[in-house]
Amino acid sequence: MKFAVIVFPGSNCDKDLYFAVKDSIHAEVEMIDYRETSLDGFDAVLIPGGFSYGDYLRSGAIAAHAPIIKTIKKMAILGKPILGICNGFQILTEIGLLPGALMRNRQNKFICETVDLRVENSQTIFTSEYDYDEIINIPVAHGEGNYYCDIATLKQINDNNQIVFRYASDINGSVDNIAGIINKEGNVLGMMPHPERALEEIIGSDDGLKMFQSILKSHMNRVNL
Amino acid sequence: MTEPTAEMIQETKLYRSWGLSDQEFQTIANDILDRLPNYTETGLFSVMWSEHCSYKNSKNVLRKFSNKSERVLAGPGEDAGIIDIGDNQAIVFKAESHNHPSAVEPYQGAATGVGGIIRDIFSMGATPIALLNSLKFGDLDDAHTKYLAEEIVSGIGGYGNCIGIPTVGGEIAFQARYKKNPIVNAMCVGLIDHDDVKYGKATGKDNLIVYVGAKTGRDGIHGATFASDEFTDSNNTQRSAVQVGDPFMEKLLMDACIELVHEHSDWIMGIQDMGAAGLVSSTAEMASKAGSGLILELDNVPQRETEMTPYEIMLSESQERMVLCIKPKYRQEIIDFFTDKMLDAVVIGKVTMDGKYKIYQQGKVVCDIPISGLVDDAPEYKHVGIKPDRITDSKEQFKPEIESLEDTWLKILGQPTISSKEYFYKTYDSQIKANTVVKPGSDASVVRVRDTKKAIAMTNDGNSRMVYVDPFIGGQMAVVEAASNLVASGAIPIGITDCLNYGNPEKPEIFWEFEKSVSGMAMASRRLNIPVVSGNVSLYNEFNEIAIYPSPMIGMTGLIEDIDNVVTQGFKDSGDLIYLIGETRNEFNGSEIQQLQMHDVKGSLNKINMDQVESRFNLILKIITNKLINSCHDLSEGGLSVALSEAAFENKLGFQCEVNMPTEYLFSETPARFVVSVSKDNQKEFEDLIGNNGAKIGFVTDDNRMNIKTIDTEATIELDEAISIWKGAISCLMKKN
Amino acid sequence: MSLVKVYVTYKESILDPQGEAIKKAIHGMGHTSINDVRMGKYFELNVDNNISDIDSEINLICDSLLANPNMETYRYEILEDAE
Amino acid sequence: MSLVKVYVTYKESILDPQGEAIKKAIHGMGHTSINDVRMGKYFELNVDNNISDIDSEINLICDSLLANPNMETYRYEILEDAE
Ligand SMILES: Nc1ncnc2c1ncn2[C@@H]1O[C@H](COP(=O)(O)OP(=O)(O)O)[C@@H](O)[C@H]1O
Ligand SMILES: [Mg+2]
Repeated sequence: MKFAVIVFPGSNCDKDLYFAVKDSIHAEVEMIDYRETSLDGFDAVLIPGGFSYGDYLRSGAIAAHAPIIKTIKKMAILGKPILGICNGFQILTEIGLLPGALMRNRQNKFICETVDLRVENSQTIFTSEYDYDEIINIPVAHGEGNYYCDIATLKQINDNNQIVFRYASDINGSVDNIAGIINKEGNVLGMMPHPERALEEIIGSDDGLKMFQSILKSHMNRVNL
Repeated sequence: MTEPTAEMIQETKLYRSWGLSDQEFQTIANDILDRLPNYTETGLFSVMWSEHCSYKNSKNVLRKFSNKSERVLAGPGEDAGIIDIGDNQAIVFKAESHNHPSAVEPYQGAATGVGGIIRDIFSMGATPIALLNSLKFGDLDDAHTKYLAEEIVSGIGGYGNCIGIPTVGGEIAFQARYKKNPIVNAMCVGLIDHDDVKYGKATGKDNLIVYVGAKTGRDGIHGATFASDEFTDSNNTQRSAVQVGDPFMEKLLMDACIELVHEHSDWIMGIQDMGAAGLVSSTAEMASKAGSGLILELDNVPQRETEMTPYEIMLSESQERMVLCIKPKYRQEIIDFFTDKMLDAVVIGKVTMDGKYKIYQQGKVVCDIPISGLVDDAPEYKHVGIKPDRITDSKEQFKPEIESLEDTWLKILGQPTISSKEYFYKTYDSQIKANTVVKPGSDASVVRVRDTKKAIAMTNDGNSRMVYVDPFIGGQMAVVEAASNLVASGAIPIGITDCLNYGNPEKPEIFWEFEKSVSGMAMASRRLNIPVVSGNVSLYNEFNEIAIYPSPMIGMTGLIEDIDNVVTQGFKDSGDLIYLIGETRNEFNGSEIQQLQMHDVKGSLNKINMDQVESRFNLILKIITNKLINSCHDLSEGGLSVALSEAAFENKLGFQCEVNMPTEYLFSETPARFVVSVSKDNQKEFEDLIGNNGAKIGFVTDDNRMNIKTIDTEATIELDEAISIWKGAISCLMKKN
Repeated sequence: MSLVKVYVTYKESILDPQGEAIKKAIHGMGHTSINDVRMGKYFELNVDNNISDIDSEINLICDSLLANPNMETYRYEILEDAE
Repeated sequence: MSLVKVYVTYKESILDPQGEAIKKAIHGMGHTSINDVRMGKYFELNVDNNISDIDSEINLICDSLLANPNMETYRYEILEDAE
């Protein structure tokens, strides 16, 4: 299985994500420049955290106009797994692959800590190795992670089981404590917490491992079909 | 505007307002140039001879520091010090102060301080792996102080988070003297392979000088002089020296410079950041180090504003800019390399061999002076110190009054200087890069070195109360305390960087504090074989003539050979035995409890037995490498009562202890003591090792209680209550109107 | 050359964390007659006069970049021939 | 109730990194007739009518909180009896 990690100017979790794939599931992974227009040969797309274009204007807003975006949208239509973490999640909402928006944290401050997340949907290609309702320990680090959507959208994503992770308690003001959502088709996941920072006990938690294992396993299952 | 002529400058003594004395001006005219300097030249001399750039008031004192050890690869004089950590790897680190800019524009002042120190690290070719910061504010009962604290902390986070370097530790203290003059010191640590080290040199005739990064504007002109000036209510007009940081630009610049050094080392001769005194300081120093000369063409310097004068271009402190010295044949490759990374790179000059600093604008020579005059001939002043009246030789100690141990204990835990700093450090990304093994909240922060068993421990420390009451011993204590933090985490201390924050050195009492405390730090660092490899001096920290406490900050790094040996301060298991290592004495001068009960600190400090300190550090490191303990915490502000509490808080485990000492000794601040916890299985081996260097004082419990018995009393407090006081104190003060 | 001023604010229904924080600070300073604070973004764009349909161009830029329609609204004014 | 609109911008000579980044993005999208972009802050304050000297109060708030006179300038307008 081959992963692409998209690198925008100002991305800063790109290497973490690269190492995560390499070290946790030993899959092939390549860093892809934001000016590229082809993702041929890749099976999955990872959009890393960071501050693309400094997060100037609004997080993810300027990255949404980079050349690679069109190609990412095509990959989404093809049903390839696309995972956006933190700034990656913000970009996915900015380009409309996921509903809603990420606003400044309610407390108006950046927040970095390791939090409890509840797995709300363990039937996705990203979470199949987790148990439903499992509590996992994953770091967050964001200033604009306050998920917002209007009531109609909220009902929709609830009805479609699109909420994949919730914070166990309110950390940033997100609607319904939402920490991560998936698209209706089930191949595009955006989340604020950083599973790539939770792969080894020595740095605090290895609860992120199952996410990468899920992606690999789902891929293998599809290939073997 | 037409610039004043050389004669007019001499006549009106215009140079005085730029910080040059009559004597200095005469030296320039008579001894160095043999003519009067023109406007631009006077400006260049005035910044290069400012305290900030030339250390003219402090050089003599700084010579006390030792910068040698078997590990030192580069010491002071470079952008940052370099220390060997084995396997052909080294760490590069330095600290820098940004006190004055932060007083004026706290967010940007602090942010650009962080930006500046990061450039010092990557300009050596190193990859930054961690940031720390030392902050000192006024008391949190004042709206302006809260505003400064809030903005300074968000500036530090804003820059560090955006650029993607974890902010892993630091210190924060509060004292009324910092009210209008906060202390903002930032430290950066980088990692490098020996072969990649680059020095800021402009060598080789006809090699080119390349400017990279942000455009030059009129921001921060005379920032270096400004940093060497004191604040009063009335000199608000000076305040044009505000710069806005652009962490996005810096991220591009950092990644590009590191890649250049790694992949195309042969293209470049030298690389240097533009910090204080911008273009002039960076280029003149590069030439001075190489013993060469320079020609600069100002028309080529990228400019953000129109009609900038040579004076403005040379002195601008616009941020996020670098200077390279390159081989001419790679000119196009280098320009293309940076263009691809969204950065402007422009050739602005070349290296000559005549030792001259020649600057042209629109074909005219605007400056022609010897580099050595500018860089090396800066005057050096030897001030004479006078002992301030408050300093006493009396050995009398403050005697705390403790009516209820419970009350005093809880009160101490709720003091801002003691209480958790989480409210602030939670806003820093401490985990990015996924290498942070010990995050903020323990004695030292620990970052692993990927693909090795090694880790680097680091800390910022400097208890200015102790330095205030007794500069020499207080200086020693700063080093001992920083080393204690590292040792407690299992690291061997290997190097020091410092920020020396004081008042106006032209006042004899201030100079005395400065000189004595540096002597103390130098003595301790020599004795413990921890060399001082870089640092920074910030003087004139005064507001309306009242100086801050003498506030040296020690930034110390340590090496952990085997990451499995990392120890943290929190108790791990109920039933583990608790030991206190080191003797507790009747020592309360300068302590937290003195401050709490007297609202002031005074008295003298007892001599520190450095032999004992050294052997104790060795002992702790030995019990850690022998894997005999489950936690280790050094005792600092607040003494044993606070250390035990903090050890309890981390994993919400209580304790039951009995000590053979009077109640007030729980708050004694005798340095170099440790609280460790040991599982029963290791008891025998552990006790054999420590002999009479420590004593068992109790055990860890899981009943939500902290209990202590002394020779005259016994107290129990609820763990939950203590935690909520300790954790909530700062946020409570910050939110109160 | 025209000067275009663009104002972007959160939609009415959305709680504005920055505005809230500022309101608290203002109250802390004793100015309690300030009831409500909203914070937004303000842009000044200098636009060449050779542009054919300035309104449609500005709307496009706002819709696709300066504002996020999920949470923000914008308005703008055009000052023609600003030096 | 009055509505006060406050506009805060960097002084001319101060670097505006956000404005620069936005300009580049706008050019990247093909709108090359936009020459220059500056970004500032915009505030809406709701003020009780019982206030005696609204101008001096607003100036005070701007000088000490909303803008830093070392690098920013501000202007404001007062819309009286806004709803
Ligand atoms: N400004 C800061 N930034 C990040 N971490 C901080 C800051 N101030 C304090 N900390 C963290 O809080 C903890 C306690 O700090 P401190 O009381 O100074 O420890 P010690 O007394 O052991 O030196 C440390 O882990 C330190 O790194
Ligand atoms: Mg400590």
